[in-house]
Amino acid sequence: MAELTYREAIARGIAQEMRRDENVVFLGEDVAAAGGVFKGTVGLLEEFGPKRVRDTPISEQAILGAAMGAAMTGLRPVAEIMFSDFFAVCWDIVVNEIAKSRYMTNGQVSFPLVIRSGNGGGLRFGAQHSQSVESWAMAVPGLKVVVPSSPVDVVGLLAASIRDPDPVIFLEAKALYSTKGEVPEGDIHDELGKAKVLRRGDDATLVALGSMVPRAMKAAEQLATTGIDCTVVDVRSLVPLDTQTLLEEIGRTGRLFTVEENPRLCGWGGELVSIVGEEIFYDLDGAPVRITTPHIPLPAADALEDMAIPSVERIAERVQKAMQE
Amino acid sequence: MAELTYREAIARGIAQEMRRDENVVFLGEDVAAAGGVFKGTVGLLEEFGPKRVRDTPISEQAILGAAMGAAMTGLRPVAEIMFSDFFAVCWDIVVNEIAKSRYMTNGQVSFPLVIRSGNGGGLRFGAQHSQSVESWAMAVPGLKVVVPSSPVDVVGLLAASIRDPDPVIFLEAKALYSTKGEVPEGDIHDELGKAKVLRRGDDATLVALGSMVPRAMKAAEQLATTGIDCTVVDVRSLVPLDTQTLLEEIGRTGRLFTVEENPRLCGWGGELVSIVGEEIFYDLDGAPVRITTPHIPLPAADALEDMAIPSVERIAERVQKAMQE
Amino acid sequence: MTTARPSTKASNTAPTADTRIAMYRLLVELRYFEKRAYDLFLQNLVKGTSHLSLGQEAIAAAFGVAMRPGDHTFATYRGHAHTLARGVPMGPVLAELLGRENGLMAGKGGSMHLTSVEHGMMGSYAIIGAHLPIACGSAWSAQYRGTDEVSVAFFGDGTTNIGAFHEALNFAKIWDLPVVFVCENNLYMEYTAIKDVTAVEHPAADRAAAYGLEKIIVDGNDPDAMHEVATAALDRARAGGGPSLIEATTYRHGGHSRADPAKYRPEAEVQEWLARDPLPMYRARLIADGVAEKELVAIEEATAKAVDEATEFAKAGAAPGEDLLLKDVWSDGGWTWRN
Amino acid sequence: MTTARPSTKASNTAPTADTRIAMYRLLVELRYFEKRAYDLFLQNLVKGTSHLSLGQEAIAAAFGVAMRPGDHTFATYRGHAHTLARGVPMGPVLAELLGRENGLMAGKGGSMHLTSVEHGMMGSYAIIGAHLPIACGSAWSAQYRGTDEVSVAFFGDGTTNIGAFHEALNFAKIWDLPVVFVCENNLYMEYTAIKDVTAVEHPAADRAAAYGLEKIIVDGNDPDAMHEVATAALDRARAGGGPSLIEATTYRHGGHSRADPAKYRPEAEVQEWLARDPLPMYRARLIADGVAEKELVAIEEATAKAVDEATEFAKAGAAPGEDLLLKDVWSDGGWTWRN
Ligand SMILES: Cc1ncc(C[n+]2csc(CCOP(=O)(O)OP(=O)(O)O)c2C)c(N)n1
Ligand SMILES: Cc1ncc(C[n+]2csc(CCOP(=O)(O)OP(=O)(O)O)c2C)c(N)n1
Ligand SMILES: [Mg+2]
Ligand SMILES: [Mg+2]
Repeated sequence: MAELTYREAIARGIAQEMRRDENVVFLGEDVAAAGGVFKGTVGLLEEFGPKRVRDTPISEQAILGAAMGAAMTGLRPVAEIMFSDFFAVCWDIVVNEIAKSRYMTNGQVSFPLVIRSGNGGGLRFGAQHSQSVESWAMAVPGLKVVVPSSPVDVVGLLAASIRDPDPVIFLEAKALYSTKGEVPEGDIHDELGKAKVLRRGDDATLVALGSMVPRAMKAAEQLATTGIDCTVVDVRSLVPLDTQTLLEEIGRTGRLFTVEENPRLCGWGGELVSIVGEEIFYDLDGAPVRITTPHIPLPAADALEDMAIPSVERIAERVQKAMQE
Repeated sequence: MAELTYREAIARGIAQEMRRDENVVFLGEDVAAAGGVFKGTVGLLEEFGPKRVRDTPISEQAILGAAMGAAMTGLRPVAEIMFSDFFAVCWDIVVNEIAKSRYMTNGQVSFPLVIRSGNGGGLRFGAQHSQSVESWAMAVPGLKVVVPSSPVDVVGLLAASIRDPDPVIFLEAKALYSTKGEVPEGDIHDELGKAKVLRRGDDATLVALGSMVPRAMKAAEQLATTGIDCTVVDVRSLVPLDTQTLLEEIGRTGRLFTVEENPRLCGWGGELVSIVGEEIFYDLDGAPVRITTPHIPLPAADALEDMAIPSVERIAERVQKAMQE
Repeated sequence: MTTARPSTKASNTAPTADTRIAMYRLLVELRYFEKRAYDLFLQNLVKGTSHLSLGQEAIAAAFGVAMRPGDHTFATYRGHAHTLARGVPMGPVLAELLGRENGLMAGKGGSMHLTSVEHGMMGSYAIIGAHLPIACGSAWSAQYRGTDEVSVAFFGDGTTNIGAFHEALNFAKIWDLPVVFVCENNLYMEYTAIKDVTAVEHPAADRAAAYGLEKIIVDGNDPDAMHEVATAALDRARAGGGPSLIEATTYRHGGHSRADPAKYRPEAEVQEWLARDPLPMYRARLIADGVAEKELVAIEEATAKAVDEATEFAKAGAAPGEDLLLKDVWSDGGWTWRN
Repeated sequence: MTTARPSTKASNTAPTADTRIAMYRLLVELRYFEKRAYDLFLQNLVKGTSHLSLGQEAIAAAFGVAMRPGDHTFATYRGHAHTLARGVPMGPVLAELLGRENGLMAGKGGSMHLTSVEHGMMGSYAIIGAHLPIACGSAWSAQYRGTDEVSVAFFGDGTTNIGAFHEALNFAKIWDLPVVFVCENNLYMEYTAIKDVTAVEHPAADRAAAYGLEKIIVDGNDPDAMHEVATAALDRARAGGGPSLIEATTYRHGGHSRADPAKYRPEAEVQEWLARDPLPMYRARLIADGVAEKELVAIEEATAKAVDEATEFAKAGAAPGEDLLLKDVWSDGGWTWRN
């Protein structure tokens, strides 16, 4: 059992799969010789060589087009889009081509590919390098969407994503790159579509994703000291969504709080509330509450960014307030 | 008072504003000489000349970049993206540039521009020419999002959008292009952020948008014959959202049904349910229900497309079923 | 009008007699098929939009004959011809246009997305430019897997002004990918003349140098010239020589899509091009070169019959049912996004 | 190493003595400012990322002097130099880097988005390629409004391979827009050499012909050569002659951004370019041409003092408060998306 950072877990996960399957190839900007701008892919070029680990020009449409064309003809590409904000320059390949082509062709083609990307804020990079785009991807039929919150989940979910026969958008929480966690030795592979219950309490259920998971956990600890005992669920996979676990855990406490890094409108939390409303309305003991970044572009200054993204304090306060109402 | 088609109303609205303000300019693919592929802009070139009404190459990033740069230096451009699916090839200019730049510059620049686009299905165009992208736009802070459902609203909301000092994504329901409605003579301008109550009933509130509005109305008529009396609200503007009207009308009946053309996940209806859940939870008399296209790419064949998009029958049945539970 | 012969050296790649007959057979098939598709549209049986290649068939026919099994075709919404040229049977293609269950994709794709992987027809793409980078991907895969498969992407003149074109061409060159980019320059985008919106005269060929590629312009209405250029580019790619960009000049006889009467084109221009219709021109050339007319008539008659049969097949298809609606979003055959 | 003189004819556009002093003053300001920014970064006072132009200043300085009030600058995340070159004071720029309330955008944009509309600095854009089409828009507006304002977009070599570059160049040419595209070819993208991922030797200049433009390569470390080329392009645009594309060869002294020690560059290459540092080179040239050294020393001293003052100004700034967080999403000053 070794302690790895979230960023190291990325190379660990990709390497594991490249060893297992020679059809796994990896491409992106500055990913090979430089090991990635977040140093998430250090060592891959050295181990697997320039045929399988490839640097590209700044041509995101070409990167994803290459991944798509390769996936439909036998390879299992992993492509990196450096910052998830850059999905906007290649969104067509993602949403109109990769996501739809299996359906449009009545199943003639498959797209076993993974698009990894650094997602979210916390590094004071400003509005064009800090967005949370998970709900962009979730809104598109034909994409699976995975967001790990710990190093071991990075490895296990990356392996599951690479082995999955369908396209997976794999969003890494940039704010977590330097966090650490235990990762067992040997082959690790997890399952897509399984949420994880990280803590059980009877009063309220906090549902969090990615960078918000550790914050929700800390908020739950604080709340416990005030007598509010929370369940915390890490969603991990937006598509497929583990509604079974989620509905059960929300129904059990009767209170739902989503903790979302995304700006509010059309975030995954809204979708979850609507599922809960439709299916277990009568199990709810109070209004479901969403804790999100306000619906604004993210500011760059540290002081402002910290105010924008849900903090441990804000989460705890909001829950407390709602539980007292 | 003349009867106009929804498509004719577009040219009427743009012409009205071009006459009023010489800073209004219009650009897009095949919009000038040809009058638009949906014939929505016939006559504009003839009236306003090639300096103000311009055909472009197939370069959507250039089209929207041109609109943005012109808007920040004194013009009020109206740009056409032929099909809203094509937003995917120029999404960066929309979400990273136009939407964020005012905020990032602390208000130094304004973007008084409108991006019009044919949105949604119903014409058997298949998955790449039929998407409903309103929730894509709604998810992005800094964009206003407007979807008219009748010719008079096309004119009035288009005028309001062109006069608005902020960027507006104006989505025209392709399925409605050939529908007709009365449009008064003279200057017409409406207001953004106002929903319209089209029908009042005490049993349930149907909230619909764009092409779903006439269907929700017909479903309400059918339901009335079975003794279920519905309110129908046309959202018209997703951002700004008229929560005041919506919460009032939903609270009054205690039952909410959203009618959405978009594939389910992260649609505007989810957002609405979450607002309703958070703010008027105790006014609800039953589970809020979303009626949407299933979460699939849209199929091309007429038989399949008709099954996918909420029909009058499906809306009526779903409401009836829920009201009986 | 450009009538330039290929700038690549005419080697021993001139088409053989068999090849020329095969091309003629394809020309006839593509022509008869699309005329029928147009008839069915007039009868209101074709659902949605459709984009015909009438007048442009020589390009698809030449490549169809020059490509090998295993090679990959990527086409646009104007893809009927390229689909048939890879050997996909007419019946399912027509049925797809009619939105029937026995369509090539069971009606789920429609005219703009014809795909038949078993024939190497890797899809028809309806967003301008997208399939150029995708073709790079299948070429990369062929290269990686050590095969000599070539990918060919067909697209229009208007496509040369979108970003994806630029990214794909550069990418293909730097990775030496076995891909052939074929610009079918029919002088128009939808309704706008390409010359009105393009900084250079030859929208593809004048950009070749920007990607370190040779400038190739060919008469796209001349099957023999097309075949020569196609073969050279395919051979080059197969031999590891990297990508090519070909600009084939041609003209569509009708409008952009079913809704378009094409009034924006000068009558003289239309007449000039109708006089250069590849079908009668090639027929006359073959006869002049000694092919027996009755051989050609036999092809024409057989094709006419096949088109009738395809029509019957298509018309007999049922409307697709609800099982198809929710099928094959995912590789497990289903669509569910939740448990 | 490219040391080509401008290929445009050297007319009577050689910079005057005053212009040369003005350029030197800017060179010194940009250099001293960014060295200070780097110090503050080492002191952990600069928040987020930042991208320095150390070594590349001659391009910004030459254009800064050659452009007129009313002209519009569009820069990248590597935009400090271009911002200062338009006359934006150092204090607010430095404060922005420090994330302070007295920053140029009150801390909301950060280093990558410097903007000062009153100085014609229309923004710094951090998504590769985006500002090229946007600059077309401001140029279109200038043309439409009948002014002689010119828009200038600066970008790197790596930017020439993204789609937006292609679309913008073609668009600018067909509308004859008064826009100048300036590629600062510093041989590298982030950590990857441009030559490894580009199909042509000169990533911008070798593409000019694809847009009907002249091929222009200039020594970007030579302020006089830069000024000549800049003036020619600006004049041409002002006179209705349409766009230009300039490739200015240069080198950054440090890494791509604050996180990058730039180990990927061969030591000999670095040394070669450090020997061509525009600052000492130009200083020596001015003195050789008869400028009194003490005039230059006076500039240097005044600038050093101004940088110190700017530093004090920036450090004295408060952290931005919550009022700023929710300000100016919309033109009404607010952020609300509902009533
Ligand atoms: C990104 C994008 N923009 C616009 C369109 C609409 N559109 C479809 S075909 C077409 C014209 C294409 O012209 P060209 O590339 O010359 O091909 P042709 O139709 O002449 O074969 C346009 C603008 C589209 N499908 N995708
Ligand atoms: C669309 C997009 N892709 C990738 C990046 C990440 N990125 C930022 S700077 C950079 C390198 C740019 O190189 P170049 O254009 O040469 O400019 P330079 O930094 O050398 O001035 C990259 C890849 C980005 N900002 N936007
Ligand atoms: Mg064309
Ligand atoms: Mg560079």
